Amino acid sequence: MSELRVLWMPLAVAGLAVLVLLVDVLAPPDRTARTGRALGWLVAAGLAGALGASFSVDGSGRAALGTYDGGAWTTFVQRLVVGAALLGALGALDDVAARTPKRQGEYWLLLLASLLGMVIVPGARDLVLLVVAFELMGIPLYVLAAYAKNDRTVDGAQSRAGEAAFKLYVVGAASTAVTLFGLALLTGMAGTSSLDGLAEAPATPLGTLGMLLVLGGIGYKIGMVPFHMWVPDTYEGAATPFVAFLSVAPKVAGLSVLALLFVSGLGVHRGAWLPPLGLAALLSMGVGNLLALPQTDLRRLLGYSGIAQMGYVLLAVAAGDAMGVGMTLFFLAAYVVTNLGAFLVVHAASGGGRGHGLDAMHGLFRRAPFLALALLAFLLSLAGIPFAVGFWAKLYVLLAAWRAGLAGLVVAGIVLAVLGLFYYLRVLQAAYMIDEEGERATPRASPALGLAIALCLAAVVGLGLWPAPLVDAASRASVDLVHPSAPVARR
Amino acid sequence: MSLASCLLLAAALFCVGLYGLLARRQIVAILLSIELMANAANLVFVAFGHYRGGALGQVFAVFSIALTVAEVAVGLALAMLLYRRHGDSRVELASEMKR
Amino acid sequence: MTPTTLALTTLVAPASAALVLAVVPGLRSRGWPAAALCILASVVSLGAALGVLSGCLADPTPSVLAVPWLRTSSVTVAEIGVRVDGVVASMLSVVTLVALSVQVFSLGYMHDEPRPAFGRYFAYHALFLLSMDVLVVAPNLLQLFAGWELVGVTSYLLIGFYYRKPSAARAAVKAFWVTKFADMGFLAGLLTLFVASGSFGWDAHLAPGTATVVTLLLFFAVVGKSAQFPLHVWLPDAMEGPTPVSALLHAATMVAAGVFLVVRADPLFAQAEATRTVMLVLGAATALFAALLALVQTDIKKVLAYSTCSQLGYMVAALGAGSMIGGFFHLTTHAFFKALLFLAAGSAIHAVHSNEIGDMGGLARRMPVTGGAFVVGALALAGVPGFSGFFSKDLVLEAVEGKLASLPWAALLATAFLTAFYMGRVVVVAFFGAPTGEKAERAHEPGWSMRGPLVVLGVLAAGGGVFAAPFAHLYGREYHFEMGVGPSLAAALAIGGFGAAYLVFGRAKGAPLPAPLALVDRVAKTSIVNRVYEVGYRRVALALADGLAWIDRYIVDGLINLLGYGTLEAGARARAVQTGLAPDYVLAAMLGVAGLAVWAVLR
Amino acid sequence: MESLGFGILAGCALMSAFAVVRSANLVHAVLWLGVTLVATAGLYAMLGASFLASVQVLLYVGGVVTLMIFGLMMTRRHGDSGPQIEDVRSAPAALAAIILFGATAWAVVSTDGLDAPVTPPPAVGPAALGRALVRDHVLAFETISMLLLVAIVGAIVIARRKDPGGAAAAAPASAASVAVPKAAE
Amino acid sequence: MNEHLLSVIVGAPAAAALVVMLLPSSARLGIRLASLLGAAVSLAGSVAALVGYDKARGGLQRAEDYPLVPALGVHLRFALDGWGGPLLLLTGIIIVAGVLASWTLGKRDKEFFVLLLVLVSGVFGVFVSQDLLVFFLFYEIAVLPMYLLIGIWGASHEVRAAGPFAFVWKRFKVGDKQYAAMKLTLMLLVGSAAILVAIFALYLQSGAHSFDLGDLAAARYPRALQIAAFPLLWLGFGTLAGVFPFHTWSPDGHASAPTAVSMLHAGVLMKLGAFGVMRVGMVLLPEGTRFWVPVVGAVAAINVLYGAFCAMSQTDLKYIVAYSSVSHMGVVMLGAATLTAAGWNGAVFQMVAHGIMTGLFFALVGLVYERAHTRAIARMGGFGTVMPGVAAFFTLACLSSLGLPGTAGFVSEFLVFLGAWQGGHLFWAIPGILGAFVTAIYVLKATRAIFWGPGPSEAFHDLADARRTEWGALLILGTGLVVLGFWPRLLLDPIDPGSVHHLARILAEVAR
Repeated sequence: MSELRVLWMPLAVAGLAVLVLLVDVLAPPDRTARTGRALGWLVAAGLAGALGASFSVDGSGRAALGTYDGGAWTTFVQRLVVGAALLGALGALDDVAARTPKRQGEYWLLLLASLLGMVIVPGARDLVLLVVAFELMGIPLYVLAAYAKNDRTVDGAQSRAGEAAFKLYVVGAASTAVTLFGLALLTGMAGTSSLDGLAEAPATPLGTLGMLLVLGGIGYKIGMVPFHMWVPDTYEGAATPFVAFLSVAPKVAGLSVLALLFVSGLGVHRGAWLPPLGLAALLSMGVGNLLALPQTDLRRLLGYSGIAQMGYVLLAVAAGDAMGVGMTLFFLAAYVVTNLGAFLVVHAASGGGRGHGLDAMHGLFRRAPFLALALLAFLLSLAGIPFAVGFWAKLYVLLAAWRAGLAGLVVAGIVLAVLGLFYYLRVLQAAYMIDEEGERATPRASPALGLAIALCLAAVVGLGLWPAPLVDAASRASVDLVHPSAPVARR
Repeated sequence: MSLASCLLLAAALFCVGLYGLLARRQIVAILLSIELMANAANLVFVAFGHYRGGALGQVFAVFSIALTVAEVAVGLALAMLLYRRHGDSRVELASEMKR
Repeated sequence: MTPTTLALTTLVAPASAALVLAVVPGLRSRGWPAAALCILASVVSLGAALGVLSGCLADPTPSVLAVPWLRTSSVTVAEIGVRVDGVVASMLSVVTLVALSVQVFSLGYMHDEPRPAFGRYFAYHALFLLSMDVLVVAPNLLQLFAGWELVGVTSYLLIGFYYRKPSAARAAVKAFWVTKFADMGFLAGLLTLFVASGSFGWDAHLAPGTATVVTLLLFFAVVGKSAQFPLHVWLPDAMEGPTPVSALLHAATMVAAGVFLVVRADPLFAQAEATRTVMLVLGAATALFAALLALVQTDIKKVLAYSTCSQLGYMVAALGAGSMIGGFFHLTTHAFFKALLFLAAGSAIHAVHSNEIGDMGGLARRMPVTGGAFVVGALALAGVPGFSGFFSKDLVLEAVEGKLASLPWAALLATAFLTAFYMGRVVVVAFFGAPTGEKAERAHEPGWSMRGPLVVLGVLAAGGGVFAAPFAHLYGREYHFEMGVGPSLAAALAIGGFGAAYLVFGRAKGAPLPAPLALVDRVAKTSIVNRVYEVGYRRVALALADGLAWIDRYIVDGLINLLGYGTLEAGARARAVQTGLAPDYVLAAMLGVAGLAVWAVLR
Repeated sequence: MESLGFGILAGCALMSAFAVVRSANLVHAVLWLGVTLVATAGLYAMLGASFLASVQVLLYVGGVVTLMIFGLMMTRRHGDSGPQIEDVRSAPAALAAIILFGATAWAVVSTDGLDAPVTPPPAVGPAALGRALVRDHVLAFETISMLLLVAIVGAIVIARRKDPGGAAAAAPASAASVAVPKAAE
Repeated sequence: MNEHLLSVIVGAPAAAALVVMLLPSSARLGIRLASLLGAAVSLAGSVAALVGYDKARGGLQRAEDYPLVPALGVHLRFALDGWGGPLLLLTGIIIVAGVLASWTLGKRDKEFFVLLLVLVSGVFGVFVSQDLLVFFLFYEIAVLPMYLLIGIWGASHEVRAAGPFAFVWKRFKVGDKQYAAMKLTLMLLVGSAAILVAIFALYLQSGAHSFDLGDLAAARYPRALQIAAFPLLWLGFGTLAGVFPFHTWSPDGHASAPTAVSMLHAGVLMKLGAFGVMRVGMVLLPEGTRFWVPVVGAVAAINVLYGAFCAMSQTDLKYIVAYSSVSHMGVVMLGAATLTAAGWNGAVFQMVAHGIMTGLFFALVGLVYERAHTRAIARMGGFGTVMPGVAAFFTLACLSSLGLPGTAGFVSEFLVFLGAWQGGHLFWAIPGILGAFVTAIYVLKATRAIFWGPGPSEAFHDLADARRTEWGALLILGTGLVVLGFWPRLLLDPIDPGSVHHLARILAEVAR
């Protein structure tokens, strides 16, 4: 029984997936977009319930022969991904209902399956489980990326969702192969697949090679340079509400794997992984910010900005201590609400059917003041402006990194952040300063989408004003994973 | 035959697959290359399992095979999708989004 | 009332008038009430000033009432307040008296102005009186500087009173610029003084070098304010203001502030012989130079303006020679007769609507009071024996005599002759002879508001010599007059000058210049000093400004823009990497993997 | 004997792998992949993983290769025989492959004690493997079942030609309902 | 209420912003009144804080402490030192005047007032923050709304492409309001980046696990760190203070900004920069200060003269005022660099004096621009006839800017020069004095060109003098200038203990 208690979150998600499948199969086939939306609401309600329950259910302890651990760390990450899924579901709800009114179950099943992978990942204490869960997370995303494959835009262009999915897929499949090869070397040399055992294995060239290959594999999922190139294309081609989810949840899971594997498991070999990770972080910040500058499609812009954001959070991971992990979690929490919100606003604002270019934002302040306000908050948060949660996120990450001796990277990050401001402000410029009177339609966010955006907005502003509770929670979660007094090998 | 020779063979297979992955332009060919790479990884699992003992190597290989199969299924579906869209399955056709 | 209270009254009265005019809406624009208020304030000030004077004559002990004004590190750096002593009492009386006369005169002179302008005019006057009083009663040099600057501003406002007239606007700004330029010296002097002595008082004992520096810096300000060569250029232009303003500021009181400063800071100047020598030379030179320029002017106000420069040169020379009382007494008499001359000239101008002496002629007959006043003023200015100017000039000459091989003395004597000559010219051409135009023929005496001040000032200009003894008393000196060689010579030159003027111009129509003077005229017309400033402003300052602004816009800002441009360009160029081809993406990833592998084995 | 067998199988696997990535005909490439997989299965058997070897042959050669050929047929036009190897990218591809191989080989060589136990430990039989799969790694096992389900559903979703009942045109616009201003009409 | 006075001051505009946000856009009067109320509460609070400051006791007073992120030692710590009161008062005056000056704004006024109030909350926050991180937070809040304020409500103008970098002009629409807004924001944010780096270095080096300014000041930093960190803080904050050559955002930004924004930005925000340099840079890093102060002073002297000369050459009214701000902020930095009590008093006093003066300037320029629809002074002339009130106040502002005794400008410039002279820095003081003269040249030139002379021509038919609320703005500011000029001790008495308090540490270091 206690096993089930520990495993309650994966079980809940799996159960929800099954429930959705059943409802979809059993419900009468003549559904319209309107009635069909109920399924989406069911998913959202279920996720909300799970999220709420996570605050009262104590899932701590080991399960499944020690391959799964449900402590504070796991719960924290689970809350993040479930929250992201909830917001993503609310955002996608109408889109899905409109696109495939009769087959909505598929979308939700795939989403929930991916989520199932994500909720298992932080709890996994065994590499087999970890890699399987990680793939469970990944494969549905390929499918979901292609979900809008039959769309046609107003000007008749065919959907690019297929291309988006393919780019996601081909880099992903290659990375999976690399990951597997690396894992084979790593576990082979360590003789065990348990994370605790990895920490005790001595360093060998082959083991180190395996470890770094795994790093590359995970780097793909979080869009770390040079594994990032799918990001802008996929973000541009896939359905925006899905991209909102794609841009945050897998990154949370990916970074939690990094923390699990590298900080907690392989922390003692920090000397081996720190330099490439640091370099990747630097490159991510640089490439992401620099290439975002000339973008005119909002989704590409946010894609590149997301690459840069990953660069920042990698700094905290690179710190390699409890504080770094805690700040990673805080950053991720902030990133989830901010980036998801930003994508949802882009989605809602482009409702006039004029695409996702910067010009789709023109006059937004007049056409949809609420969306404009939300966009302002999200972009400022991404830029790291005070009293939006993104500021604290960036601050903590940089602070943790500097504390761990990465001052040079921190300075580079701070300088590059200014570039970021430029392109975020350009979006604001389009939304607030440029206006062609009466030309565009008024986008009106549907209730679900509006609710999702409002929730994100509330979180961005609320946590920006009062970040202390989240900082404390993140710190507790990190301590659960990495004991602050644990001997961490410094370079 | 030794662990080292198995590993070298696996590395060679992996790298041949890598070459194919990068150099081929047909989507199905790319999938084949990925299969090669995964296969190389499996060989490493099994080799370590054989020389170091324990079921882990084979377990991992089983899971790995399953993962790969699942991936290939999705990959082939994507290939078909792109073929329908472009009337061909060369990867460079799927390059409408860039820069 | 104690002397300090009385002195304070001289501040409070015009200050209240100015404040009321500033804050009560509509009062100023009604005109007459404003004028009445200001004149009332001036009357009160004059009364208070006379009270101070009488108090000081009875008991010349200085008394001070001051409060801390600036505090730093909990130490008072500067105080403001009032100080009453002989110097203050005498200067205060002169200032308030002249100011009141001018204001009363203005009632008539300005009555054609629109009412708001009329009110504004008197508000400026109240402000001016306040500033001047602040300067005079200052207990330290800092407050004196404050007043000094404030009179500069009111002067600017009054010169620019006809602000719609471009020449007036230019003149006002020029006056401000030139005096402000000189004031940098004052400020620097003050700072040096404070750093050297720890206070802004004028009774500090300084090291000889410091004293020279401080006094030279202060004197630089005097050169500007008192229109000494080469910073005299603003004064003739300042005649663009209404004539009573010229009388008040640019003849009688404000320009004398420089002289007052030197008198006030005499303890400092006494420590700096070098500065005094400079003053002596510069004063004498200015006196002669300005007198020459006055010779060739045809604008009656310009003549008087250059004459003012010249007379200020006298005063400065006297101070340079170390004679405070000489400088100050000449200041006093000059205030009376120059104010008289200007007001009389104003009356004449008012009558004929022209400044040119050629347009006047025979005015004495049609305007006896004005003519009489002007003649009295001219005689006093020329230093004809018996008139006030004679006594004050005598004091100056006496002080200068023998200094620097008597060259300054000679220059001043020559100036005395020239003074008489050009004043004679004006008197002969403008007030005697035949009327030269219709307007001159129809000219008539102005109203009593204008005649009254003429009479009062005329009396003072004629008989001001009697003040010599009491003023000397106030300064703690004795005054004896002896008709020695010097005074006789000066008297002779003055009378000779008038005679020569009558001979040259008495018969001529208009005011043709004799041949030697034509040369002076040509030199004056080139206005070489003005040209130098013009070049300095346009070719140096403005060019420098334009150059710097260009650099700022196109180099400094350009570099910053270039940085942004470079970044954006780099971003745009780097986009090419994102080819859109999935194999390239994989290639990048796999090169990354290869890199990781290399790092793993090479580490 | 053992080394000879290994050598033959290894040679087979490598040669066929090269053939996979170099053959101009895709059908041949798929078949060559089958050869590689079978050779690898042989190696598994030599490495004491006979169960795995059979899985390999059945699943891969029977499943994947068939799947591949099927896919190939679905995505090929008649007379499609353009160059299969991209010339431009061939060099960097080889470079990456060689670097990676060099690094891995170097790591293998420089890792001490790879072959420390001279006599291999007893082979893991199907029973032990089964226990490990459904006991030690039960959670992973359950997870991968979900994974396979999702993959099937996903493949169907992607490959399906039409989404029944879906708004075919301008679908993304529908999420946010559009209120067209009257003036625009 | 009384023990939370500082929170009230900081919070009132933010609360008003919230209220305005909730009001419908059609409630124009309500929006204005709510804004004015918020501003007025802050102003009243500022006056109360200034009056209630115990000058004899000095030091920090009215301390408030709310934990924000206790885990990292970040606290919302408010307290008033001697400088805070006057600067709060300045901010209060300017915002009230700014709201009044924007009364007739006719475009998207709800957003405008919200941003304006948020911004001013940030400014208040900076002046009372005793926690370095919170200081920085408020600093950013004060800087950022400017982007929208300028970009939306600003005005564009032409700038000819020339010089060696003319090709850059093709990319950037130099002179465009959005360009100006972007340049301003980015340059200031680069500055912020430098500040943040320094903050990290100080925080982690101090080991105090606290951002409290007192704690940070108590820590001893190694000399090398001080020397490295000081320029970061100096240039970081200095960018906002218009330190050469990082001042170029200022002319374009101020010229493009709408009236109230120029008033606030030049009037108050630039002071944040100088305040930051002094309060953070100099006080926390005495050794670094000692090392760098010759450079700081020299650059400040350059600022004064360079800004003045640049102003002299401008033909656009707003550019003149903007460059004059650059010049006058040089005086502040000059005072700071003297490291004397007189100089620091002068610097802080100059912040207030220049704030009010330039606020008045921009208010007037806004009035003129609104009526004349041009800012090119060459086209103006004779406006004094039609708008005598504006002319009078403009003259007053000019006189203060050239340091006329009896106006606030004199007191500050005099103290600064005195400090420089006392410190023996003639090479700074003489350019400073010269700068005041050059100021006289350009301000009077401008006054003459705009208000004097014949005219106005037919083109300017709708010129009119100030109207109801505009009078309010002008009167508040003008009175401030004169009152402070005549009785500077109103502010100097609290400023002095503040300066002495902060200087003590540096001087001890310098003496060492």
